[in-house]
Amino acid sequence: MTMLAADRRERRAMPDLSPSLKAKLVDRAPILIPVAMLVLLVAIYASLREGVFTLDELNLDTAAALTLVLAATGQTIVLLRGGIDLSIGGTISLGTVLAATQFRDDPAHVVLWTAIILVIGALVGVVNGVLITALRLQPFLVTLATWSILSGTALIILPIDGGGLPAFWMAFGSGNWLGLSSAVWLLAVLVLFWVWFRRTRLGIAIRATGSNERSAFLSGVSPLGINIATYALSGLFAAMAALYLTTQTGAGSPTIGKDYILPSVAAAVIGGISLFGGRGGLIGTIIGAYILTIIGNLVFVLSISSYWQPIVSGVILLIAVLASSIAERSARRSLT
Amino acid sequence: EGKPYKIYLSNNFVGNDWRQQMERVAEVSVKKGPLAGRVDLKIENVEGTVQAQINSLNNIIRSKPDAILIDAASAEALNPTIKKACDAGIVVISFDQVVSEPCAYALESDWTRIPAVLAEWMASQLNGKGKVFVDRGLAGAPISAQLEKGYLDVLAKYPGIEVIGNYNGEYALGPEQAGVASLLAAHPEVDGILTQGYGSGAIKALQDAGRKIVPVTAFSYNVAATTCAQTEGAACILGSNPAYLSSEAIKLAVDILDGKPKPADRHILVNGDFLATNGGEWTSTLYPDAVIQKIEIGKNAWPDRPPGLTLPITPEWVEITAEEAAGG
Amino acid sequence: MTDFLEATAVVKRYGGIVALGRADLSARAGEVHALLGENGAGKSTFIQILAGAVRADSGTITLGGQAYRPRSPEAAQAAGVAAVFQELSLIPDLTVAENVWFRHEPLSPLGTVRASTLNAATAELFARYRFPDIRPDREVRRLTLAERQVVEIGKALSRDPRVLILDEATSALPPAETEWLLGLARSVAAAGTLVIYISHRLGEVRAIADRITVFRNGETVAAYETQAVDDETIIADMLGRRMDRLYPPRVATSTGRVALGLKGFGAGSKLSGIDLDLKEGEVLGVAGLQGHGQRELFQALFGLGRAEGSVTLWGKPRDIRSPRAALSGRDGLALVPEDRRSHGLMLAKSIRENLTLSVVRRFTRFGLTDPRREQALVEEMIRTLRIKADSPEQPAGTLSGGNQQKVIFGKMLLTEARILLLYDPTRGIDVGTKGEIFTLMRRLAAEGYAILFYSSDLAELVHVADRVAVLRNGRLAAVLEGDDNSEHGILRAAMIEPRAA
Amino acid sequence: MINLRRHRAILLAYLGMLLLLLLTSVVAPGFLSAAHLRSTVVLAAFIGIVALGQTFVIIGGGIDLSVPWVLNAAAVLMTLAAAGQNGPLLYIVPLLLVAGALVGAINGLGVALFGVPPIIMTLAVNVILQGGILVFTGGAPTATAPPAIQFLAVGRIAGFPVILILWVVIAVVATLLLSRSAFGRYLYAVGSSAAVATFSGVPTLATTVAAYTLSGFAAALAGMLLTGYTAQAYLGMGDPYLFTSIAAVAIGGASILGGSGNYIGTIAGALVLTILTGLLPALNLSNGALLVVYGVVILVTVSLGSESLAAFLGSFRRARRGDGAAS
Ligand SMILES: Nc1ncnc2c1ncn2[C@@H]1O[C@H](COP(=O)(O)OP(=O)(O)OP(=O)(O)O)[C@@H](O)[C@H]1O
Ligand SMILES: Nc1ncnc2c1ncn2[C@@H]1O[C@H](COP(=O)(O)OP(=O)(O)OP(=O)(O)O)[C@@H](O)[C@H]1O
Ligand SMILES: O[C@@H]1[C@@H](O)[C@H](O)OC[C@H]1O
Ligand SMILES: [Mg+2]
Ligand SMILES: [Mg+2]
Repeated sequence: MTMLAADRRERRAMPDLSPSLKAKLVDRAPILIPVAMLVLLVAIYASLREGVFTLDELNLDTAAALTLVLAATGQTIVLLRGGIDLSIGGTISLGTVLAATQFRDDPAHVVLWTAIILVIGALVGVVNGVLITALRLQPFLVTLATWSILSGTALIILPIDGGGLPAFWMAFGSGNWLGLSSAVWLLAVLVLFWVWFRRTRLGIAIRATGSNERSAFLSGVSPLGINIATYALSGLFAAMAALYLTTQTGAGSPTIGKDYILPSVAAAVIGGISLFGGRGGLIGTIIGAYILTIIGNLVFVLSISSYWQPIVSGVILLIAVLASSIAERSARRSLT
Repeated sequence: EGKPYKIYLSNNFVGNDWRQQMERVAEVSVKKGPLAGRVDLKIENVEGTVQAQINSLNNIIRSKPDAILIDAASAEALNPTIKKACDAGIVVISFDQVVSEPCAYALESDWTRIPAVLAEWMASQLNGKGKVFVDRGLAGAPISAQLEKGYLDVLAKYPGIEVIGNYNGEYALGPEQAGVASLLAAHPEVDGILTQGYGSGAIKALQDAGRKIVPVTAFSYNVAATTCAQTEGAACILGSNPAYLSSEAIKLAVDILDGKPKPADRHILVNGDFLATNGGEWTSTLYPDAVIQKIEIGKNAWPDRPPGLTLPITPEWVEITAEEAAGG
Repeated sequence: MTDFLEATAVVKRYGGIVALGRADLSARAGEVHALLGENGAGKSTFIQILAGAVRADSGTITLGGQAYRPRSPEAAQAAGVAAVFQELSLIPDLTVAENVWFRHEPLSPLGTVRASTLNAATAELFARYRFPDIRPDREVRRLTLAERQVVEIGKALSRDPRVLILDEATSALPPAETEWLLGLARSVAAAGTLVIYISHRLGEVRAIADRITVFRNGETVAAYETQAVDDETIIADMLGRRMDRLYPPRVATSTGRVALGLKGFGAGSKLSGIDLDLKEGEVLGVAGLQGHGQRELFQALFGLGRAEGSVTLWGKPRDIRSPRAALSGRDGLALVPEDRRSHGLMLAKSIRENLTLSVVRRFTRFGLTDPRREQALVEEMIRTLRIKADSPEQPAGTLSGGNQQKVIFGKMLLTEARILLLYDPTRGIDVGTKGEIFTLMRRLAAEGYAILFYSSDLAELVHVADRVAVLRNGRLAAVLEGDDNSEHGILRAAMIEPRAA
Repeated sequence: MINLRRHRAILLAYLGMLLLLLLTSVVAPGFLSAAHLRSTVVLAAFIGIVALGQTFVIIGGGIDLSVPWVLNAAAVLMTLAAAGQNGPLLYIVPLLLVAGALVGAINGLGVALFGVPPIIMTLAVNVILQGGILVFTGGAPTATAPPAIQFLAVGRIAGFPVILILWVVIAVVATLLLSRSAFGRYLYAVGSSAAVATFSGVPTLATTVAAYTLSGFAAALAGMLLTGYTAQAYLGMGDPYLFTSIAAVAIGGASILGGSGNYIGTIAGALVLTILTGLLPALNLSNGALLVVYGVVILVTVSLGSESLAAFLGSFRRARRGDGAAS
């Protein structure tokens, strides 16, 4: 069956008739389109609010988006592989709970527990990867189960929101260097990581496996190895998301992780990643996360009466995605 | 006294009847009565996540309001953001689902007193002896834990009462009914059910399973009151968590902004009356001052009004009608 | 004395299906060793075992005197075995260069793969082996099947293998590229590599193979020195029976009535100004050098992509905007597509579901499908085309390559359309079945079908088509018939400008 | 033989379901009582009906995240419009079923015609519906379900739950559609490979739109029926059905990526999830422990259907047999 599941991405692709120069542009469409969407939204936003083009705005929005960005980074890697990871919900909850209950006011201790939390996140991913490969189960089901197990563990450790984080930890979260908040710096590091990672052998292999599993296998990619690596990275980034989240909330929250599952997928998909694997990248996902954040800001400054708020945010999202989908379609059609 | 105060209400969740009544009542209470024209109220709803409420609060803080009222997604996780608001000179009042940040007021029902009275009532119904189910509410929610603890602490004083089952009612009818139904299948005998929700779901589960109706504790929704009043043999007590907590929060904010003396304690408890099928006949020894009304059709139970209406409807300082509370 | 590669009594079963019953093969370093057998004989299974993609149930293999039992493709590559897989092993979303070096990319000091390095290395590799012109930075997704096959060859060569396996590597290649590959295989062998060569084109085998091993039903039935054996014997070994001839006699059956009429037909920038009539009872061949509009012609006729000009079917003007519109029953058109894995087959679905997908209406009564009618259609096709399968419920993806192609052919036949667009329909099909398909094509023509026929094998066009339309730069360069319809004639028309008319 | 192989995942899902039921009855004998089995079936039916649409959509290679609020909207609007009376149901129910179907059709068009990723399309529609209901009702608390709906949801005919009868009918129709209709064939084809389907003349657009339409229809139906269970509609009643409907389909053996699965499997999935949720309260565990158990049980149940577990056990058996023969 594994063999038959291969080719997914290729088989879904619509007949590609005649390549040409415009092809390059269309190939870049998955990233260009969210970029255009973001530009448009920011333009509207800026026309409604003062000071949108300031560092303050950047700092605030980045802090607001960063937990989602980190969660969605792991999800992006998994989606590129052609899988899905629901367990990040559990890992994030557990991560915040461990941080809030274990961190003490001693930096060395905090470093130790930060490492432990990151290792736990990665180990969760290893377990997911092994189960998915060894039992040949759908990622959806395996990670649904591990999500539940991890959430339960978080609730056992801390039944309701609570605990506390050391002052210096919180100070880092709201810190500012050279006018840029810690969130912006972290984001910069993340982008650097991605620029590096996507060109590593592992990065290429993950994308390749999502693009065509059978071909990747025939080319020497180990199914077990790639799944372990993919889900471990996802777990690792979920743990990072949890750690960053605690700098914003100052507490452990045993149920908070579920809030990031669907949005992490949504951010990636808005950013141009296909659920069938193989195409797209983190930059799109980051833009997707910003789009979701900016929509929230927009709805606020539009000063919409309360019940209309969800409608308006849904409609903005729909129009943006619809417009870009149509643009991409017609671009692809005009390719003759 | 010139310009109206700019006050934001940040609500983390709109998906139930209580929250909607809460918002409607807030809007009504700045349109008439003593606060008419004094408040420019803006309601911001977010879709249930801590992150969304943090982001929304940040937006609110940037627009420099006089006060922010918060029905919070988390008792802890909003604290750093709330601290920011306080530091910016904004009056912050958390209500209903309150926060622990000391700079913000916390206006809520008395979650110690309510479960204590309810459990005490149950014990008296059972004459100190029997088997009960206890609703645990929603996993991870602080109020759920408080209510459960409140129930258990009182029940522990009655050695004859045994908690034989727990379920998560999640403050929704479906889960309450399904949860009780499962427990009924597992346990041939049960003598009382302490819910955190509607109670009517528990009664319906008893009826569906063909069991006798046992005493039930619940909260004062219209559906709970009417079900108790209309069901043959039902015995109930309903605690109240008034939806007009929002109005009270607005009032408090205006008072503070007006420069009236601030409350001594950041914690402010609002007590609504209890409703019971045997109201008037039974009094609490733990809280002798607790008012316990008798459930009566037409007085505090209205079969022709929406089942999700929360009682009591109006605070004392402004008259809110049932129609206004029910909206529509 | 043992040979460089010795495989003895190799067995592979899939559940109840015996893919290899008892396969032996013995081959020397520095030779081109052909592996022959009819569709489903187990050739690809055997090479997948060599390539580490499948593990044998039993049997022994030695390579260079050492026991060889690769646990994974990676292990096989490490042992110096590289394969061009029949199904190809390319990643559609990576570039040509990324595919060629996949899993052994040259790394920068930061552990990254630099596009420029990769492209340069690919260009160098391609130049060394005189590859046809393919840009290293193109995404494989956008390549034609023939181009992909070429890239797959580059990918295998990039490993500098001790054993190079070519599993039907020429099946989609046009004549010029085929010549190139044959030369390449010879020169690689001359440099000491063992080349295992699988093909259903006996001519190629004869041209390059030093030795031949023949499989039948998963077992080795014969091994020869190439010069010591004639084609008839090989074919008899493969099929277990003798075959009188490959090509049926060509009896002109055209009625003159125009089945498919094209005026000023074109598609995008690749095809324009085609005036052509396909007659009832005729097999009209289509030829041209690679990339001169043949694919576009077939696809545009089938309603894929935008077309210009006028089209008549059986005398009536028709505007075909989608395959669905093309597949309009007896008066419509049906297509055997170029890319069977992406466009022809649902690999995870059964043979039955694949065969009948386009004709569900044929066995639907009162809104419900009738399994017995369906079964009858399916069994008829399996019989007619000799599809080798365990049962009609076997997933199409587990069929041998040739049998997959037969399913696609059968699927097209079931549509009952009387205008058939056959794009390389015999690709990967063994000689025995090929002969039957040609016979079938001529019979259908005699029954009044009209067939447009492209083949990457010129000989097929020459022997089966009544006329051959040659395309050059997206235009009709010539229509050849009679004595002009020869390989030489076609190539000349495809390459040389005609005298001004 | 062949069919057994093909449907092993489903058989094993049912096996898992039975094991779970047995386990449950060990924990609490009352679980096998007619009354509780009946109430389990009723609860499973709601999941089963929502998951009907989800099954079609997922087989076609999509996903429908709009079911919570299609369900909720139908429930709220039905109770409000009927105001506890049976009479108006005659036109309200068909109207709302059509409305649900229409929302589904919009999802389908967004996905198939405009190429919006299903996750985003249906997520946005869900949010819009949620807000729409709040605006439309002005947040008015909801009314009581009419008696006829309550009869459909929890009533009995000759001891059988009415909804079970309804569910069986739905299951038969769904199974016929999937296995014996042209639409079913087309759906599997679109989910397996949109390109192959197009090349084969499958009406891919209509097929996709039809699947989402059916999902909207099913969610609306489930919503109205669900009000009969709780006797009233309430906001948020659809939320639990998002993940459960998808999980039921997945546990039933369908690939989340499309092209495979069937409704018989989904039924097993719905039953597994319902029995499990029913079992948990009887275990008297803490909230955290419950979630851990839930996850472990899901994992074990789906592992039963796993090919490689079966292959592993098979090879183990074969090996033992081989040993025996040798000695
Ligand atoms: N197309 C594919 N994509 C990804 N992984 C694959 C693919 N085909 C096979 N695999 C994996 O590669 C490994 C080896 O596959 P292979 O078919 O050779 O197994 P095998 O030798 O028959 O042994 P086993 O039955 O234990 O898997 C298996 O773990 C399988 O999961
Ligand atoms: N995964 C599988 N499951 C079941 N049967 C298989 C599988 N893989 C191969 N087979 C069967 O094994 C047999 C040998 O197939 P193989 O692909 O080796 O043939 P081949 O000689 O390469 O044929 P062709 O010339 O058509 O490429 C076929 O009958 C095929 O259906
Ligand atoms: O306080 C609770 C409120 O927050 C919730 O939304 O509905 C039920 C109330 O008891
Ligand atoms: Mg082969
Ligand atoms: Mg195997």
